[in-house]
Amino acid sequence: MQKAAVATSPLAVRIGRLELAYPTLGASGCYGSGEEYAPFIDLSLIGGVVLKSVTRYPRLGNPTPRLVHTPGGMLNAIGLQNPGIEHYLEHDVAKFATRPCAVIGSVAGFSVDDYAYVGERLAARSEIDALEVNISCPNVADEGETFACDPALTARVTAAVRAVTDKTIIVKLSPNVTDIAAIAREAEAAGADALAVINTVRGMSIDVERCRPMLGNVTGGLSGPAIRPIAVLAVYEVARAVKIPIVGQGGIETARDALEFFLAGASAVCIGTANFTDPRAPLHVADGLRAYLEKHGHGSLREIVGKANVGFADAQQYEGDSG
Amino acid sequence: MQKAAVATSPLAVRIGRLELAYPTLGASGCYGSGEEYAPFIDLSLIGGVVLKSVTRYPRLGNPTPRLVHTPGGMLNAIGLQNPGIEHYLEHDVAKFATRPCAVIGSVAGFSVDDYAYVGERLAARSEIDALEVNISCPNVADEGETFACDPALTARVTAAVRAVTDKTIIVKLSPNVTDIAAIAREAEAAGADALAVINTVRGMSIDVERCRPMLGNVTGGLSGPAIRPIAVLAVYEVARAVKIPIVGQGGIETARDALEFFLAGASAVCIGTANFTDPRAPLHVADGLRAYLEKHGHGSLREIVGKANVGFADAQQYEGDSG
Amino acid sequence: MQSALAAPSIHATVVLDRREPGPGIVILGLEAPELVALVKPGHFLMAIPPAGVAAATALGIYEADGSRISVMLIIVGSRTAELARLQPGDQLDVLAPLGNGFFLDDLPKRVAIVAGGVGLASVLLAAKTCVERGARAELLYGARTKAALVDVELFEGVGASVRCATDDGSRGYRGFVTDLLEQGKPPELIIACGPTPMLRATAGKAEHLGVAAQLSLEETFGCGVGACWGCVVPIDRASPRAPSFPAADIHERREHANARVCKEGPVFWAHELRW
Amino acid sequence: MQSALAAPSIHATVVLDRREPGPGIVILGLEAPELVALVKPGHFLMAIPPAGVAAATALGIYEADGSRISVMLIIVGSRTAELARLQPGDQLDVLAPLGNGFFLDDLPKRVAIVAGGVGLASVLLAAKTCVERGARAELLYGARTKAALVDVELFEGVGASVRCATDDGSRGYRGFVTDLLEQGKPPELIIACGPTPMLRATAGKAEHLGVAAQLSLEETFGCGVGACWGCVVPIDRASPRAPSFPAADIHERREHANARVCKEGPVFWAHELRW
Ligand SMILES: Cc1cc2nc3c(=O)[nH]c(=O)nc-3n(C[C@H](O)[C@H](O)[C@H](O)COP(=O)(O)OP(=O)(O)OC[C@H]3O[C@@H](n4cnc5c(N)ncnc54)[C@H](O)[C@@H]3O)c2cc1C
Ligand SMILES: Cc1cc2nc3c(=O)[nH]c(=O)nc-3n(C[C@H](O)[C@H](O)[C@H](O)COP(=O)(O)OP(=O)(O)OC[C@H]3O[C@@H](n4cnc5c(N)ncnc54)[C@H](O)[C@@H]3O)c2cc1C
Ligand SMILES: Cc1cc2nc3c(=O)[nH]c(=O)nc-3n(C[C@H](O)[C@H](O)[C@H](O)COP(=O)(O)O)c2cc1C
Ligand SMILES: Cc1cc2nc3c(=O)[nH]c(=O)nc-3n(C[C@H](O)[C@H](O)[C@H](O)COP(=O)(O)O)c2cc1C
Ligand code: FES
Ligand code: FES
Repeated sequence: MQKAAVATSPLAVRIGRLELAYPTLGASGCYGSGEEYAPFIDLSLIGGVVLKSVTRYPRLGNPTPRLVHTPGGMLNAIGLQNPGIEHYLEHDVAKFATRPCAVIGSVAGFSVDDYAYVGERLAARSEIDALEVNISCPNVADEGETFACDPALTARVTAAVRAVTDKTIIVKLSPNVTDIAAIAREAEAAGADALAVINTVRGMSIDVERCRPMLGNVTGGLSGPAIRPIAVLAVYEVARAVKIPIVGQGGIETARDALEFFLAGASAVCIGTANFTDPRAPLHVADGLRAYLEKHGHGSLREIVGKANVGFADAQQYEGDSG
Repeated sequence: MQKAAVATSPLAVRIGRLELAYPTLGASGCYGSGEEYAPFIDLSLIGGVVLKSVTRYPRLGNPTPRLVHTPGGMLNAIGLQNPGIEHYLEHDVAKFATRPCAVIGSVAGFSVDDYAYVGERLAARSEIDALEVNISCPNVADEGETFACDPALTARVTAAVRAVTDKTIIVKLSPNVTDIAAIAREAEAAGADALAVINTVRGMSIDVERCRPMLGNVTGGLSGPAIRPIAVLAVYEVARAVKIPIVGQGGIETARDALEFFLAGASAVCIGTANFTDPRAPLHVADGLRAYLEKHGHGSLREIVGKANVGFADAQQYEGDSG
Repeated sequence: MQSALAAPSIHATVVLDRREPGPGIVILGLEAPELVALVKPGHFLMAIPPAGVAAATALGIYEADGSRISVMLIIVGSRTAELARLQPGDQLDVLAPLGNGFFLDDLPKRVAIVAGGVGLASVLLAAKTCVERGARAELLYGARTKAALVDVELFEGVGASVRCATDDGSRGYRGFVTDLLEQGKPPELIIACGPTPMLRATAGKAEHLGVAAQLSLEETFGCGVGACWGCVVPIDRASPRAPSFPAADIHERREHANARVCKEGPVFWAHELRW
Repeated sequence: MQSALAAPSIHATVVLDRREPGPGIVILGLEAPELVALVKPGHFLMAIPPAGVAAATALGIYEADGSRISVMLIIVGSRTAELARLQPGDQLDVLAPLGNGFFLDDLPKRVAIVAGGVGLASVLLAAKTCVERGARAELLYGARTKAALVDVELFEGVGASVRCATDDGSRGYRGFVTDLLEQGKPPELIIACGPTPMLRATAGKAEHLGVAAQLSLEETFGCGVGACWGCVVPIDRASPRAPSFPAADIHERREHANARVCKEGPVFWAHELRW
């Protein structure tokens, strides 16, 4: 955390009880634990890193290919490869203490109980400033129905994690639903402090020479600029449905892209795939945001949250709590 | 129609009772009535044109801007501008008789009754070879719930149109749902001869200088290469859920793109946005398909339908009916 | 040069020459023999992106002489930037000629031509035709600053006089170019092409002066050929250019119809617009 | 030149020279003074796309001498095509050096270097080092046809001998390049880089001959820096390069772990792979 900075910077924001000196976060699964990008950018110039999602048990992840590039974006099917929470707590988490930015843990699971168990153990660690709850996983108890696609399951997982920690919890929504606002309301009602909007969009690509899916997992999640209009709309709709802050994401490469999310109602943004194009992207975004605020005479980023969202009643309130 | 050609061409396909000399159609709303593109390509070299959707009453459509370009695609919010079915039948439909390719009418509406009324009047005309049913419209009787997002409404509209015509009806599905396969099954059960997969993906873009949505209608539909992975997956999933043929679409620009759809389970494809890049796109696709079939030693396109879709049991059957 | 005769098609052109008259402005000369004869002042083309990605770009036809036409690019985004990278010898396929040009059949004596930004590209041929047909054509040319005012000599070259306006006063009148319409003897006809605010102001001045004005509009285009209805502008239902639509549905009994800028336009009479 | 010392960073390079040794193959020389000293045989870089669109592209570091490095592009899609358009004077930012190079610390006498396609770019420096360290290095170079065999003289220039194989027999042995491993005196070490099928065949031959083989793998990369876990390959859990993962979950008690090609690799010993 960068408390000192927070007081002064026009780019400082607050997500629940989490203070960020910059509104720019490395997206989960795209940013490792932050250290992978340390050789290329000064991590004290981003708000924080959302760690790769961790599960109760170790996972080998999906067969390769796990990635395929598509027009304006990329499909991925990593399959949540991770060492499992025990090994993670024992060998990895201690290293995060040295990060010069916020460190947000990401919890994934295949049962409500998994989320509660992993969330509790992870949130208990001082190196972890907040939790993101990745609910885009199948619920094995329920014919593999994805948590994020079912309002009731979303509520149960959120409540379960809420019950085990007082740290800020950010519930990450999936765009692969008929009505994302309805899911958002459930998460808010169940105690989420903030919402991450959006996770990847389901898609697939086919190798026409080999006549088979490109990805080892057949289907994957689409990310990158291609999904930006889908993500901006999701933020716009969710911002009208809830009062809690939103961490916008989906195809952000430049400050202009990020501004679409803030104006739609996001209070912070994650940058994922753009790091694969240029690791300096988060810095360019922050610089561009600062320039935009000056040009348009805004004292702080918080002033423009939801500014292009006519039905967005809560911008004022945000300013209140995040002052 | 091009019966003669159909017998011989390896690219000939059949969609319900509709025979197409080429598997490439101009997409609804992107191709006018075909004549707009006649100066640039020989319409006898495409399978057909799906006309702009027509409604019961005339519509002025949405305010401008109606279009905005986004990475790898485009958002549109035309708002179904059309003269209404009466004027359409009186002044426009007769001209379609001269098209050297199939002419597929597109029906839209805001109530089940609208669809039945417009569908019956349009299907009654000899110039119209088949009907596409665009169910991505709000049902005013039902708090504007989109027909395509509700299985029951999808079934009712499909059944209503089925009841008024024996011509081939193609029900066009929306990707903006949690489970497109479930909607597809309803349409099939209600009597659809084929399914068009997919319509545009909901999205929005914000003008960061003017702090307001780019589109006059605020939200719009995303099309173009950006959505191709989403469309390919939708075709893949629908093909496993139904036995009726699929007209694939969403970001097709080249033969390779089109092949992803055929291999996923589509029997024909629509080309929309790609015409805005180069009106020769449908010809390039057909040429590329022919070359691919030769290179891989396939006698006809029908042989590769669903070939990359392990769960696709019906390719044989298609070959049966479309021989 | 009747638009009726100007059947559009796909023309394979080759870049002949390239120059940068101002910052972020590029002029490309294109070898297009068959096209030249078909071009009418105010026509535009759709440039097919060389790399085949993104949509075609609408560009006014700037010059048309011998076997060469030219286009002017103002770089504002990815597509204009890509086209601006073209070099002599490169190929560029275009759909052309498109749209209805200006209405120049019976011209009065004094014609004012108002242009701003890329609008300049669509009025050079109109200026030329006005002069050829015996009218006195004056270009009223506006920009933010001096550096953005380009090719004035080309207009003088075709016999038009030129007055400039800049926002910062770095050249000519300081203020809106449309103010120039009220300075000196009023014209008998106004022709204008440029950003929408400039065109709205022109329409206002024209009405105030009681002078007819032809405006070449800019809208975001999809197809550029009348197929997608993405580029409309509200016009008087009584206008010959209005689509033969019946009055709109019960919910919206308006007196206007939405005409396609790419097909019924891009040139409209100010008085028929209902914007 | 220990990889431990080779701290990667973003290097702003300038294109010095460009040549096309074969159809669809482009070699770009890059001015990168600080980088050269850090480069170890088998290192790669991630090239940041000049236009800023699409992902960075993984490229092997081909040459590294004085203040110049070079990369070899084989155009297979949009990103390689865009990079291939770069001309002398153009800027190119790269993340480098990345990955662990070949293991060349204690070399035997006879080293066979098997290369196919873009794999050639990753083995020239290795050949040079082998010769410098007193080993006899022989390049076994395979391609579909003669025209795709390029820069053989560069390998001869560093003192390596060369044997070629082509699918159509248009140059050298007609058949798989890996067959050459069994023709003549077997090597004591095999180094290989190329398409996965070639690497699998190399691993097979190596096992058959009882010779150790180092394979530089190709996978689709996301980040290229170890952050996304998109580029993995299954390897023996006991390998020093295996991520320190416990046995996988109850559902999949496997004896392998998935290591990142970009971070733990791209070079692996054939015997540690579980592919
Ligand atoms: C009839 C006609 C004739 C024309 N003639 C010419 C001509 O002769 N020469 C010429 O150069 N142009 C001309 N134009 C305009 C030209 O077609 C467009 O400028 C071009 O299509 C822009 O494409 P682009 O990809 O470069 O820019 P785009 O990326 O499409 O951007 C277009 C504009 O929108 C802005 N923008 C995009 N996204 C955002 C956002 N999120 N927030 C705020 N602003 C945003 C950009 O800054 C830019 O100004 C003409 C247009 C028409 C309709
Ligand atoms: C460690 C490492 C080192 C490398 N070194 C080099 C090097 O030195 N030089 C070099 O040129 N490359 C090298 N590569 C490979 C290079 O990174 C890739 O070729 C490049 O990223 C391809 O990007 P692209 O956009 O050009 O092609 P893409 O568009 O990403 O396509 C990649 C491949 O997939 C195929 N493909 C795409 N879509 C389909 C589809 N639907 N059906 C069938 N096939 C399809 C394409 O034909 C192409 O062969 C290296 C890779 C790695 C991992
Ligand atoms: C390779 C890759 C791996 C990802 N892994 C995760 C993950 O483990 N957990 C998660 O919540 N999101 C994951 N995501 C989604 C991203 O965090 C992000 O929400 C999404 O990619 C949209 O942002 P972007 O377009 O900027 O990448 C992953 C994305 C990518 C590209
Ligand atoms: C400008 C525009 C207008 C459209 N209008 C309609 C329409 O009236 N009815 C309809 O069913 N689909 C309409 N569509 C959707 C297309 O028919 C097509 O399904 C979609 O654009 C995906 O294909 P594409 O990516 O090839 O364009 C429209 C699409 C665009 C871009
Ligand atoms: S741009 Fe398609 S109708 Fe004008
Ligand atoms: S490419 Fe991201 S971890 Fe290797």
